[in-house]
Amino acid sequence: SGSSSSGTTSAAATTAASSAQSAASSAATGASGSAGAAAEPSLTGDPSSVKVGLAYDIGGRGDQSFNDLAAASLDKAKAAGVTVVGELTAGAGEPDSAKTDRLNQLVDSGATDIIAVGFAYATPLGEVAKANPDVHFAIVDDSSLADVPNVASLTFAEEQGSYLVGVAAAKKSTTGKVGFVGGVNTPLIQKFQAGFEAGVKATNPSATVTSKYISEPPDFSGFNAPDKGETIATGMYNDGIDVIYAAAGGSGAGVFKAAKATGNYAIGVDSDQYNIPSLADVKDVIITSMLKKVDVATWDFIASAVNGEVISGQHVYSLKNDGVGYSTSGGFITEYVPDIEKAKAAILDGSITVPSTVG
Amino acid sequence: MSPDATPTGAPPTRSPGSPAGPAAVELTGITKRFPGVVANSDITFSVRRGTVHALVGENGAGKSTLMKTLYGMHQPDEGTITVDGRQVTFHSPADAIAVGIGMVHQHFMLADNLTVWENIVLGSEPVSGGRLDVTGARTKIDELARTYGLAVNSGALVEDLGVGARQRVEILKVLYRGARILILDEPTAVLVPQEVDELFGNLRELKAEGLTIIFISHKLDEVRAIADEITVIRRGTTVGTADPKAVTNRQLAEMMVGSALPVPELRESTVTDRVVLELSGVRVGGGAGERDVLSDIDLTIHAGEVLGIAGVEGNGQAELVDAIMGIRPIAGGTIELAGRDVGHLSTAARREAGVGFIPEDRHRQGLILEGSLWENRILGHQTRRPAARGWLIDRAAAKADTRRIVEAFDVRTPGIEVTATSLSGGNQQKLIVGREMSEDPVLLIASHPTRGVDVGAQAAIWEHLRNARANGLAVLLISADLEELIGMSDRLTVILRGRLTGTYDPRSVTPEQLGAAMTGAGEDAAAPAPEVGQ
Amino acid sequence: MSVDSDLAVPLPTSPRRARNLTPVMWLGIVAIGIAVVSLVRIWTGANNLDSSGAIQAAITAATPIALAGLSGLWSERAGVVNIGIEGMMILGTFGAGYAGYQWGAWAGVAFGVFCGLLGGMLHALVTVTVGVDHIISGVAINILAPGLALYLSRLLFTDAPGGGQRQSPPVPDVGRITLPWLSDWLGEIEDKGWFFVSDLAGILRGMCTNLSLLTVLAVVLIIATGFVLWRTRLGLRLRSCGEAPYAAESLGVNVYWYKYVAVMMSGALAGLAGSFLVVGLKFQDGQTGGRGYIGLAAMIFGNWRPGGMALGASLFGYTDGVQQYDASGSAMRAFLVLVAIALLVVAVLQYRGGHRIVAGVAVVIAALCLWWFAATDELPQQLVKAAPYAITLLVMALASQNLRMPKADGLIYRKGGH
Amino acid sequence: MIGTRWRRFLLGAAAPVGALAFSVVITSLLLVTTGHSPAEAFGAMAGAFERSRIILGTVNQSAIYYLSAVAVAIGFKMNLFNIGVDGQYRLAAMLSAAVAGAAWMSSLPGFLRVAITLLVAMAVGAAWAGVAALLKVTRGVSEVISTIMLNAIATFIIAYLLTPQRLAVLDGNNISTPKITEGGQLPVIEFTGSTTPLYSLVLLALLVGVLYALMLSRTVFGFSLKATGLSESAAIASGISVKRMVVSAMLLSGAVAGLIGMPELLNGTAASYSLNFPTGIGFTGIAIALLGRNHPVGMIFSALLWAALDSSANALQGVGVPRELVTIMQGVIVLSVVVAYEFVRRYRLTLEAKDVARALAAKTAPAVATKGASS
Ligand SMILES: Nc1ncnc2c1ncn2[C@@H]1O[C@H](COP(=O)(O)OP(=O)(O)OP(=O)(O)O)[C@@H](O)[C@H]1O
Ligand SMILES: Nc1ncnc2c1ncn2[C@@H]1O[C@H](COP(=O)(O)OP(=O)(O)OP(=O)(O)O)[C@@H](O)[C@H]1O
Ligand SMILES: [Mg+2]
Ligand SMILES: [Mg+2]
Repeated sequence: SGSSSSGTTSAAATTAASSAQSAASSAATGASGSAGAAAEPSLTGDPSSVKVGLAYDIGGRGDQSFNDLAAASLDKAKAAGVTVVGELTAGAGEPDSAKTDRLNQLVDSGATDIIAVGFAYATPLGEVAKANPDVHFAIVDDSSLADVPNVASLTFAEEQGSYLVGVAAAKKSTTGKVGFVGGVNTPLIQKFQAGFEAGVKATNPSATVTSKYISEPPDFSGFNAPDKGETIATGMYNDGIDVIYAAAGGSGAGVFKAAKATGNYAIGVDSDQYNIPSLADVKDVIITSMLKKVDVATWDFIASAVNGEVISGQHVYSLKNDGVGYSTSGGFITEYVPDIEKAKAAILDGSITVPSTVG
Repeated sequence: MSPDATPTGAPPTRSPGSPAGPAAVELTGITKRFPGVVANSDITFSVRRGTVHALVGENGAGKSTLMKTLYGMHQPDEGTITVDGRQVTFHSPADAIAVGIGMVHQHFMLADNLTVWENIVLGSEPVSGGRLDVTGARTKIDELARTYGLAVNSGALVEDLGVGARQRVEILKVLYRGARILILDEPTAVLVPQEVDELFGNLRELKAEGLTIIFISHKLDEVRAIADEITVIRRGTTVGTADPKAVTNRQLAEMMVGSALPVPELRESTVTDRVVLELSGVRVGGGAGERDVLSDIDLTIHAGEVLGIAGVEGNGQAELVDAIMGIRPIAGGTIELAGRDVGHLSTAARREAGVGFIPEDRHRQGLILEGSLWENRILGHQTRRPAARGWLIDRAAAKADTRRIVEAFDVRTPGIEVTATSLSGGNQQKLIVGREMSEDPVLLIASHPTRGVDVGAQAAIWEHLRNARANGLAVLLISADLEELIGMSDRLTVILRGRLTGTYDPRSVTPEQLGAAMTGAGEDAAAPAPEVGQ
Repeated sequence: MSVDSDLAVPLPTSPRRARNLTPVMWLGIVAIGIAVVSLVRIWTGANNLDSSGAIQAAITAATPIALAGLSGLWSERAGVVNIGIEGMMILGTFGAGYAGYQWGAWAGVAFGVFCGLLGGMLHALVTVTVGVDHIISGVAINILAPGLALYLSRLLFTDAPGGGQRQSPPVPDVGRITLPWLSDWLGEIEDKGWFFVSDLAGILRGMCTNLSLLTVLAVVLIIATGFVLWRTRLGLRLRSCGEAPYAAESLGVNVYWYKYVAVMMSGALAGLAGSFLVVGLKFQDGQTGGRGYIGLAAMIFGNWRPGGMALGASLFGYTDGVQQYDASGSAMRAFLVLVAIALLVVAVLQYRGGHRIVAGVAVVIAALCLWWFAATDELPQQLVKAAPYAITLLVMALASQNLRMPKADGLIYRKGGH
Repeated sequence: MIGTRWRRFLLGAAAPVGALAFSVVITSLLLVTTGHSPAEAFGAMAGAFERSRIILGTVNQSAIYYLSAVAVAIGFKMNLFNIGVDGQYRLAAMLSAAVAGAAWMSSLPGFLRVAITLLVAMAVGAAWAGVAALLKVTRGVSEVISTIMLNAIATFIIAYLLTPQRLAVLDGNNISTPKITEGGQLPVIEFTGSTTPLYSLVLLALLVGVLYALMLSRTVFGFSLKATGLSESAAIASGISVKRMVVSAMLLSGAVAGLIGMPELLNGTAASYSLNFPTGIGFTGIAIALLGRNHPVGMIFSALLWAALDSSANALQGVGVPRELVTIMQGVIVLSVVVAYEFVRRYRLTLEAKDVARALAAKTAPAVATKGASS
């Protein structure tokens, strides 16, 4: 887990330049203020006043994906003196009641602020939040509870970040054929696909994007089936595709392996995977990663709690507030950064609206 | 103990010119207990080398148990085993085999899906260079088969063999291991006279070779025919030895059970002219490409008549029964029950129409061994009163009727809640007979109704058949026991290769004639007698 | 299909039920198969039907299933049903991950095999020594194993560099064979796109390029199993325990011992199957993904015989491999044509065999496949993923069924119990 | 026989209790060797049940498990291994949820909507199981294979149908069938002091259990089912059509499987089939059926035990013990319970054999008169 936080710090560094400018959406200001401060904690209040509880999705701490990013900011908070009353992980295929109980248990153990990672918690958290109006909640990847007063919905514009790496892919590709490998075929991952395809097409209309998913829900093994990721990617590379965007959690490792074996490129996801130790031997095929800063979002929530102005309502982490982005580690895409930034600007000024569903 | 001691408690017996010297087998004070049962208590038993020694006793007397002890399949709780003068203890059959003991079991011990040679060499396989020496094994087997006249095709799958051949394979298994002492537990139970004679021929050969044979059978004529000496055990203890030359069946039976030997016989004919079962031109296919297993079968059974079917096992009896019961579809012809065509009804429908069925294998077809007695009472009657009312089971009625059967048929059991396994074969059989005779059927299919059942149970079952017949029951009787067949039938017909080859009058026909007809030898001899009973 | 040719060596079968096909006839059948595939490839332009890459993918997918099937075959031949293969595979994946990242690939394989063997031992202890229902024991092991693996994984891998709570650090790969210029030369021929020749080249290339040593080992093990079980003393005794344990006992065979040998062998093979998934990647929770069950299915499919089992595993592996590898989706669409042709062949055979209805059903399904092929130019991903399962089921349903499981399979044996 | 009955009961109880203790010992060893305090761990697990919501949650979950167990047990009773319950209930839940959420339903009266939902679920479950049954009786395909395959195929069919183009609607990052509108669900029983209500469909589970028990002990069908399971050859000889039994047993099993998803769908808060719908209950059902030895009452206890262990997983994590400890315990319990049952069974057989022998000895005592007659 330490790995991924280090990954994000460098990610924040690489994209700090653009993190200054942010629009006036009330939601965004609160977020972007702390987003800018994501690199090092800026706590004005008394950390010990806050008791945080964290409920992970199935992956749990150590999934080397978005659960880990949440864990990272939790560790940071701990280091800053915040009390962590509990970290609980979901079981596979469990009923909602188990999630409800998980959240309730965190409440019982005295948590003042509770973070639930993953949209799977939406329904349970809705109940628990109603039952405990004096406890503050945050839920990652869900917006259905935006109007519950004591809930902060932390969602991401994955399609925007994906659009940018799509631009990079289109530029990097010499064959004009790029690929997308999704972990599990869910709407959430389809957002990555939609943005990516749009980015590629916008950059090189003649380019083709081949998209494939490893598993179908409710079989979530697609997020940790590197062997299948490798087979699929190999098939794509041998088919003339030379850049693949792997939005597949742990299965990404297989994609990178295939890229290395066939001498092609790949794009990482969530954190800057170029800097993840377990991927050290394939880092030189990871030209960039789409950054989904779950750590920033969760940190914003914790920090706001400590600072006594706990956030609630909908918080969309987008390019605007630098909640999503792309990494440049390894310098594979340095020459394309101008184009990418142009696209980014266009998205920010609204001249491009990125689709979030696949047509 | 000293080699030439004579078994205690048994009077010295005249030995028909057989080699002296230490006894081949000497069992002394053997006691074997099973949970709740003392199968053998202080048995003393001695067999002289180069003789055929018969062991007789009713069901559950402890014969098999004693032999299993001698073969090392289980260890005695007390007592010693001496082989050729040396005292031995067996931990497994391997040990017994090592000192030259071989056993042919009461129930076949063969792997159907393996070849004959595989079955024979199993456990003492010849290997050359890591792999099985197939050719070596088969030549040795074929040689053995030739020397002792035990014809088998060593390459065939066992499941394709008839009972006779299987019996020969069992004996070859023993010979292959160079056994000098053979134990044969009820080897003739499933054989017809000709096969029995063949077997006895082989046994005499072996005896001439100097082998020692221990022979178990319920058929006292056979015992007296082959044995040099007889030991009788009752309820787990030796009650004495007898000289086959001198002793009579009656005396033996009395030693076995302390009562007279029952004889199968019908009193005056009760045959009516009311036809109950009529098969005409019935054909049963043998499945993909095989020849028919039954072809143009015509037979008629009248009320009050017992029709006996004689035949070497595997000539279509089983198929005939299956066809009548609706277990096998018929490929042609008609089956009429009391004038009604039932040829295409389900088994259930036929049973409801009044067909009772005593299957040949009580353990496979007759009972649910793990089921209680009263549940077994329901079996086959699950759609009829008293067992069922509509689609509901009437437990109370079923239990009541089970008690009735236990009473009427003298089933030895502590209650009707115990599982069927815990009954001995004979008692299991009585339960089945009782069940199949309830709800007074019009037709009873009885195949091997008294197989492996002791004299007491035998007598009871025969008596029940007679009474039912007197009340107008029509019976199709199939049995390997020709004495039973001749004694209990009003009319006999022989089945050979899936055809009915002739009808005989049981009052005139002899077992030899029948045997000849059954094996096809007598097709020209023993001209069919005129139809009787109509 | 084509990949089978090397696995489906005609193995000794009991005289009567022998599929009396000589090696030559096998080659003939395979050749015809390749020709048909080739035609379909040329017609539809779906090169991934038998491109070397697709064949590699197929082999990768088939290997763990074949090993799992072999695992089942060993224990069931000795009369012990092993539903617990999945669990034993999971133990294997954990073992391979644990030893693999520290001491190298082969150490991983060895320890993976060992962990699987422990699973087998447990199964043997419960089913053979205690005499509990085989299915219960297997199910219990399938519950126990993943829990234990994940529990230990959290404990041992979380702080290992590059490891996580649910995954081990990366494990190096075992060696992979590529026949140097042969591979390239075949590659050239393959690229020509000639009828039959290029297909053959592609298939051969797929088999001699980047082939994992564990796959080679698996093939060897399959053939060796055939030899050991049908040609040696051990094999005869072991099979006799599955056919008629009491007969074996009465001839002095120590049935318990041979059942133990078989079930432990079964566990070891399951462990190997698990290791195969780990080497070159890493241990991951939920990595086996039901392959143990598929292996079991392949074994039943193959009538408890190595050759048939390999055939089943290859059929599934081929479909699954192509399905994953085929980026454009054209191959899976072309697959509909292949299935249709296969079904029509089945229909003819079944009609000849007098099974009119079956033949009819086959024709109808074939027609549906062709219609689907014509109607769409891209199949929905979700349904494409179902192809391996659907096709296996289809074959089971339409191929003639004279399966023959060991007679005492799944029955509880007690010494002296008869 | 009263004595025997008592003995039966005592022996029957002895096994599970002993086994439970054994599994506690095993898991304690595991805990100690991995540096946790068993006392603390089991304390936490036990402590969880001071909260009423855990108890109610356990009851709800056990009802769901029980339905699954019954579905599996119906097959087991005649040696049919229906591994496919998992696929059957998921397909059934998905399609019935789609029907229940369909717009035209909201115009119907509540009880009718619920009835339709339940019927659709049972029909779909039965149909999916029927495929396996059909393949078995017509083509002799082992139901083990076919149901394994059908499970996978069900997953993909669901994935195919659960898309906005077809039966589903997007719900943020989730996707689900249209939510069941007011009146389409069943009321739940609220308890003060518990955030979790009691599912009214727990009653459905009980009803199914009672029907299962009656079916087995009181009906001809049940008798035939058991008979076929205990001895197929004997069943055939007694006029039971095995093929018909296979088909009807599979259909029945599938229909019950179809109900597994109903408590969650008709009592749950989600009121739809979404990506979060519980999975894997079919496999849990196999374990529970085996643990409860297919006995209507036995399975109640094993379902409760299983659900209780599940719901203590969170508390366990509370004290820093990985939740998998629960899974391990469950595995160990299944193993040790069946081992214990086996020993008890043997002991019981021995006692029974003794009874028989005693009774026979009593009856046949006089017959032993004549002794050692010889020629
Ligand atoms: N394995 C066993 N377990 C418990 N009791 C047994 C066992 N085998 C035999 N018995 C008991 O020992 C008695 C003797 O059985 P055994 O089989 O030796 O009789 P038998 O003389 O061979 O009968 P049969 O003539 O029918 O073969 C049986 O009646 C039974 O009560
Ligand atoms: N393996 C066994 N376990 C328990 N009891 C047994 C066993 N084998 C035999 N028995 C007991 O032995 C008695 C009868 O055994 P045995 O086989 O000798 O009777 P039988 O009359 O020969 O029956 P069959 O004719 O079917 O062999 C029964 O009480 C039975 O319970
Ligand atoms: Mg007997
Ligand atoms: Mg006997």
